[in-house]
Amino acid sequence: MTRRTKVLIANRGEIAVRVMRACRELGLGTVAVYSECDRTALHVRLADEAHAIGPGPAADSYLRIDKIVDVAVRSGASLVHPGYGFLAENEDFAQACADAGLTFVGPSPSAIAQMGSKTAARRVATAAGVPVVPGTEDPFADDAPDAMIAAEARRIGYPLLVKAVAGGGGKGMRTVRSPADLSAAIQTARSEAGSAFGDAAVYLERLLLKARHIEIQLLADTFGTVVPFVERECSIQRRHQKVVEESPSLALTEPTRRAMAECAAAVARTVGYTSAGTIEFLLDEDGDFYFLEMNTRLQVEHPVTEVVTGIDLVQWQLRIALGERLTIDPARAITPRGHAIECRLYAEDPDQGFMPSPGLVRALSVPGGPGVRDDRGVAAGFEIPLFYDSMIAKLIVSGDSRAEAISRLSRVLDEYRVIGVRTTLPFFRWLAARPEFISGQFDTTYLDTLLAERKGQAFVEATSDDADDVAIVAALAAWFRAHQASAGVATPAAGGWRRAARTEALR
Amino acid sequence: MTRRTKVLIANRGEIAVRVMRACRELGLGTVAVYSECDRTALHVRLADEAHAIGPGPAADSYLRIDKIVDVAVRSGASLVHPGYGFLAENEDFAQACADAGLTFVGPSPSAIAQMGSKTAARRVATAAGVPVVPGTEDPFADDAPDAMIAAEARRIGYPLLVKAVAGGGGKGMRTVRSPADLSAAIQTARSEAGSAFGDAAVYLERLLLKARHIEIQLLADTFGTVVPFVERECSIQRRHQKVVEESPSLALTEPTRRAMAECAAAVARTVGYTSAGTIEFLLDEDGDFYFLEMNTRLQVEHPVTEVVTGIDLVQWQLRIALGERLTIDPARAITPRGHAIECRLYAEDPDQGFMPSPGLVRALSVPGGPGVRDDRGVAAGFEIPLFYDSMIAKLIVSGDSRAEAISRLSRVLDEYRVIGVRTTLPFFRWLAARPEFISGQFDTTYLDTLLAERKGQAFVEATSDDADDVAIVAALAAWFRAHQASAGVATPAAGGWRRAARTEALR
Amino acid sequence: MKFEVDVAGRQRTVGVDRAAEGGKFRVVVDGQVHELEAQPTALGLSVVFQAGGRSLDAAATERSGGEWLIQLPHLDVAVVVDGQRHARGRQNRAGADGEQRVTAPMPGRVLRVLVKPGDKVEHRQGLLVVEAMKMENELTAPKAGTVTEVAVTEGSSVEAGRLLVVIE
Amino acid sequence: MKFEVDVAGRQRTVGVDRAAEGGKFRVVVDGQVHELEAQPTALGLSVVFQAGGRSLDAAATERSGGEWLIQLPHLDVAVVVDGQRHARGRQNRAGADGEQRVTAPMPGRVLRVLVKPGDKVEHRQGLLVVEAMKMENELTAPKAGTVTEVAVTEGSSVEAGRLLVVIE
Repeated sequence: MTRRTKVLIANRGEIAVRVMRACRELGLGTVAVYSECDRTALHVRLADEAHAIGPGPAADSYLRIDKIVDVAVRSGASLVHPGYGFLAENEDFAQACADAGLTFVGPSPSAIAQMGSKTAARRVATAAGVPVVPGTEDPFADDAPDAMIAAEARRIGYPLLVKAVAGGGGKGMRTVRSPADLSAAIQTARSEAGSAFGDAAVYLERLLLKARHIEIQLLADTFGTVVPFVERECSIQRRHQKVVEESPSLALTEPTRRAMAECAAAVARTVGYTSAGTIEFLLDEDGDFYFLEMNTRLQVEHPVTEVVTGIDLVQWQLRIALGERLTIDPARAITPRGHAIECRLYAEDPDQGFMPSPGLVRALSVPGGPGVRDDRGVAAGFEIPLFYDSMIAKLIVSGDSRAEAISRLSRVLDEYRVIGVRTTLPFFRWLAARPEFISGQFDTTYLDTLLAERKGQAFVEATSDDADDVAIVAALAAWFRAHQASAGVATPAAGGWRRAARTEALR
Repeated sequence: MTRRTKVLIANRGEIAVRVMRACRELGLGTVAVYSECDRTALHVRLADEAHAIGPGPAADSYLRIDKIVDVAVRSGASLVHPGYGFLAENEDFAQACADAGLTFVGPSPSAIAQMGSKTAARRVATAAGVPVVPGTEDPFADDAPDAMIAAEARRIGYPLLVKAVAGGGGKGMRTVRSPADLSAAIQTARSEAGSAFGDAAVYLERLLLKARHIEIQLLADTFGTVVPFVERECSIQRRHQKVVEESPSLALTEPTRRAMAECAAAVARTVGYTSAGTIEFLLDEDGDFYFLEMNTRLQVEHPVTEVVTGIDLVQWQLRIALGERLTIDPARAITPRGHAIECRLYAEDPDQGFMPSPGLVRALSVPGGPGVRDDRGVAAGFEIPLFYDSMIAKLIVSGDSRAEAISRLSRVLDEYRVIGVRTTLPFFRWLAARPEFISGQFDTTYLDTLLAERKGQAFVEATSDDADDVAIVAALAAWFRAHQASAGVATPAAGGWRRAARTEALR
Repeated sequence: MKFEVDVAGRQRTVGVDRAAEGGKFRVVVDGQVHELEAQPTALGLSVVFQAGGRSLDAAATERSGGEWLIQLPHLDVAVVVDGQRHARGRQNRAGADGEQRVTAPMPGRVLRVLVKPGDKVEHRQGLLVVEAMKMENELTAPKAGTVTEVAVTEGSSVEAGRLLVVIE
Repeated sequence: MKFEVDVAGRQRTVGVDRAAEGGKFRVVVDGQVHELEAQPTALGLSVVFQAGGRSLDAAATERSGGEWLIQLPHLDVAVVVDGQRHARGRQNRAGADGEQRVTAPMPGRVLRVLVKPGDKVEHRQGLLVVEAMKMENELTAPKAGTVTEVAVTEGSSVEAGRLLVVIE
């Protein structure tokens, strides 16, 4: 019997679970790593083996290249999948894997480095003949004088964006509408970028008005084949962080789709890209598009592409890393079958400015039925740690048409229950019913503008009947509690007859 | 504001939940009915409103036409969906709905009556020019003498099947291999059919050897449009009860697929069929097929068709009942996209001859990720009642190819956990690894033959290491129990800090 | 049994009486009678109202000091039962009168303090910025008023429930 | 703490000692030492073995009288901890010696009794047919032997755990 090839997954949460599923389906062994607060996390429980790598703070665990490489070597893993976030776009990690004889499931360290710097990536795109958003060519030195930055800002024009060179996930990014706000924006962006990425460098980019964020997923093998996929529409953002993604986009004509896909492939080829990656574009009102940046990793929103194409991107990442040739029919990759929408479900209180609300997920009820994909990283009984992103799950729905997908989304959001913590579910229920969302009339500023207009108004205004219901439920729960009938935590302590006995006692 | 159209769902379990989901997606209100033991069932919790209709035994609740029609009228429902089983193929129920001014979501009472009698249905098929399996033209009278039955059996030839005229789900069906067993088989079939359907009439049908059970789903509207779908392969059966279904079938050539679909549509047209229905065929080794029977309702296995076509059959049932025209492209309905496999997960102990093992489902972990559809009727904390079919869930997986679907099935079965009761999961894990299943080399006798050969051997033979693991887990659980740390029922009684306090106390 | 339930600042008096049969209750909310059936589930409570059969799948998570998080299918609401309000009160009880104690909803680090005692603040005006989970979060005034106390300084780490600012 | 665990008729002695740190255990099975970390979950127990990091997501449901249903990812096994075997013993303990008590695994109605006292039966030979959940289920002999007692008659209703047949 040959020893089974093992993959170490250098991540946690839903993406670690997602990668393990692909490994399992390919017959590959799975090695998890976990921090102290993740001892009972789903990714640990689903792995064949799991190794502790340190305390909760990411800097002491999931960002520790040395420890992770050490576990990979000791466990006999031959591949390392970084997921997204943490070390996924860290070229030192990719290099350390290579140095230890491990195959990094992703692009080469040099491709990561080139595309990881937003300013360098813009140069690559220009070299590939792809238009870029007007902005600064090079990042500002840490001690660049305000006057120099202000001059550059004037050249680009307001409104503009301050962006971290090493940015991602909306961190280290600030919108500046007038010169007066520039200096403060630079300061907060630098501070946030420094603490989030260990790199405080920032640059400026013109803020395109009424633009949509459209991106092209692609796969590239080690033999030079690059396959771009049908686009994802990611314009529903809060503070530059994607909230809802869908595929295809309502805003793309077929010629634009093809042109954007070709541009994406050209950028990937220019940088000698391998594995899965995404080229992000801004599409303006005239239908012109501009290169924004490249994500040299699997993205959070990859499932919508999988759902509309039927192609498993993570399996392909692994197969490419194992040296296989990409044999996907390019026509199929670019042709959506139906429509898919993803919501990123967070443990945040939408009525408190989306403040994180970590805590114990006491119970979960995840919807099923047709057209639902559940990519979850949390099981009932898990305490969402304070140290990481508070995403609980990705919810992906699909339908024959966008209208069917949206009516399904509403149904599914109504069914979805996360008990014990506040989540963004009420927000999504509100959003799914917004006329602009339903008609597809939105751009990247849509959500922030709308939220600003709402001035913190609750997403669900409780009616008087609701308040009665709440009072009734609270009083009943208190009653059951007083009668020791475990209201709210009804999972009985033993088999059926014991429960039956208790039910009897209640009569 | 116009009053919302309401649908009463005259069923329970996963199919009641499935129908409610379709209602929700179409904006229709949902009315559940429930028996005493289903007070906390998922279908009650998901409904807009729910009404008790009597004690646990189906004859006192889910089979009570009077009570259900009464609830429908009182609640202001205008449609009644019967699901499958219970009253789904009862023409009196369909008629009672019509008499009360309710729209029955299904075919006309006369179509139900005609196709509900297996012998009458065979005559319809013959009239439509569709070949039928050789057998008795008419059912035997209850007092038909053994000698007369034996003579008819000789004419048809052994092996043969005794089948209940009102049969379904393998009940009231017996295989007879030699004349000596005929009388006993007739007796048990009559007794089972009498108690299950209230109709003890049986007839005989030749048992086709090495035949596959292939069926054609169809939809028909009230304007005469009939759309047949790509076939389902349902040959994996235990005691004539489907266990695994898939679509498409490996055994069908494209011309046979089209011919079978045309035959199915012809039968439906002959009987003036409306709504969703299924024509079941037997396909013999030579590629010839024979009409077996028609199910005048939604079937358990409808999701595999939905998954490979992207068409929501239950939404269409409702839309047809609301008077809409069927606008599905027939070419699309007959063209599968990828491959789907369904497993019917039961609370049965596969190592004890699939004996029902009802009880409290203490916890559930339902797999997610790509290509998984979860059609469940049970939530954690629910006690599976003794009164009904013990199905917990349907698990549907899909993949780009049959091979991908099977590797996904294995992954998903490994993830699926039902805690507190024994289920058929170990059996499915075993089946998914069988070479005949993987290669698609099976017929309707495959599973029963294999199970007979195994002589009750356990599906998972615990290794010595497994036994060590079991002993370790049992001892640890007993240790936690002794230390009051709720081993096995870890859902904490309150918020996170209380749990943290307890964890602290443990140190 | 009688309970006083504080829902978003409004007190309701709820009487709960179990009917003869198991699971059936008579619940009186401010004088209005509801006959219903309530059953515990793994999620919380499955409630069916006798009149009309309305079905409500709700969850109740006990915090401490009589505070519960009540989750209806479309709504999350924190309530206090029997008025034993815990020190760790709700931050945002907009519209309520009297002293408002703004507490940290989660552990984090105070990055910036934007007000000082004596400042007049608008409803929803920023009070301080707390970094938590790698994001900067601005805590805002739950009502218009005057800052009477600022209990933290920039750079300090705070636990969940820690008093930050008092507004009157 | 020491436990005697009966796994499919074979007794194992398991010592469980909590290590100094929370969640870490030293478990000794018939002399073999396992260092592991065990944490309760909503499902049961998440166990990680120190040597090799093997991860085991297991569930343990307590029945009564020391009987537990242990569920590993691929396997369901009933065990008895500390030998306090409950009257409602497992029906199928194939290969075990001595008297075998065949009990009803679930409530139902006895349709047919296929054996009488004194009959010699083969392993897995049919003993009686019980109708439950609308299906007829044949209960078979857990081992070869002689029927010493038939405790029910045709047509009688039986509760789960009711003694049906004894084989020696």
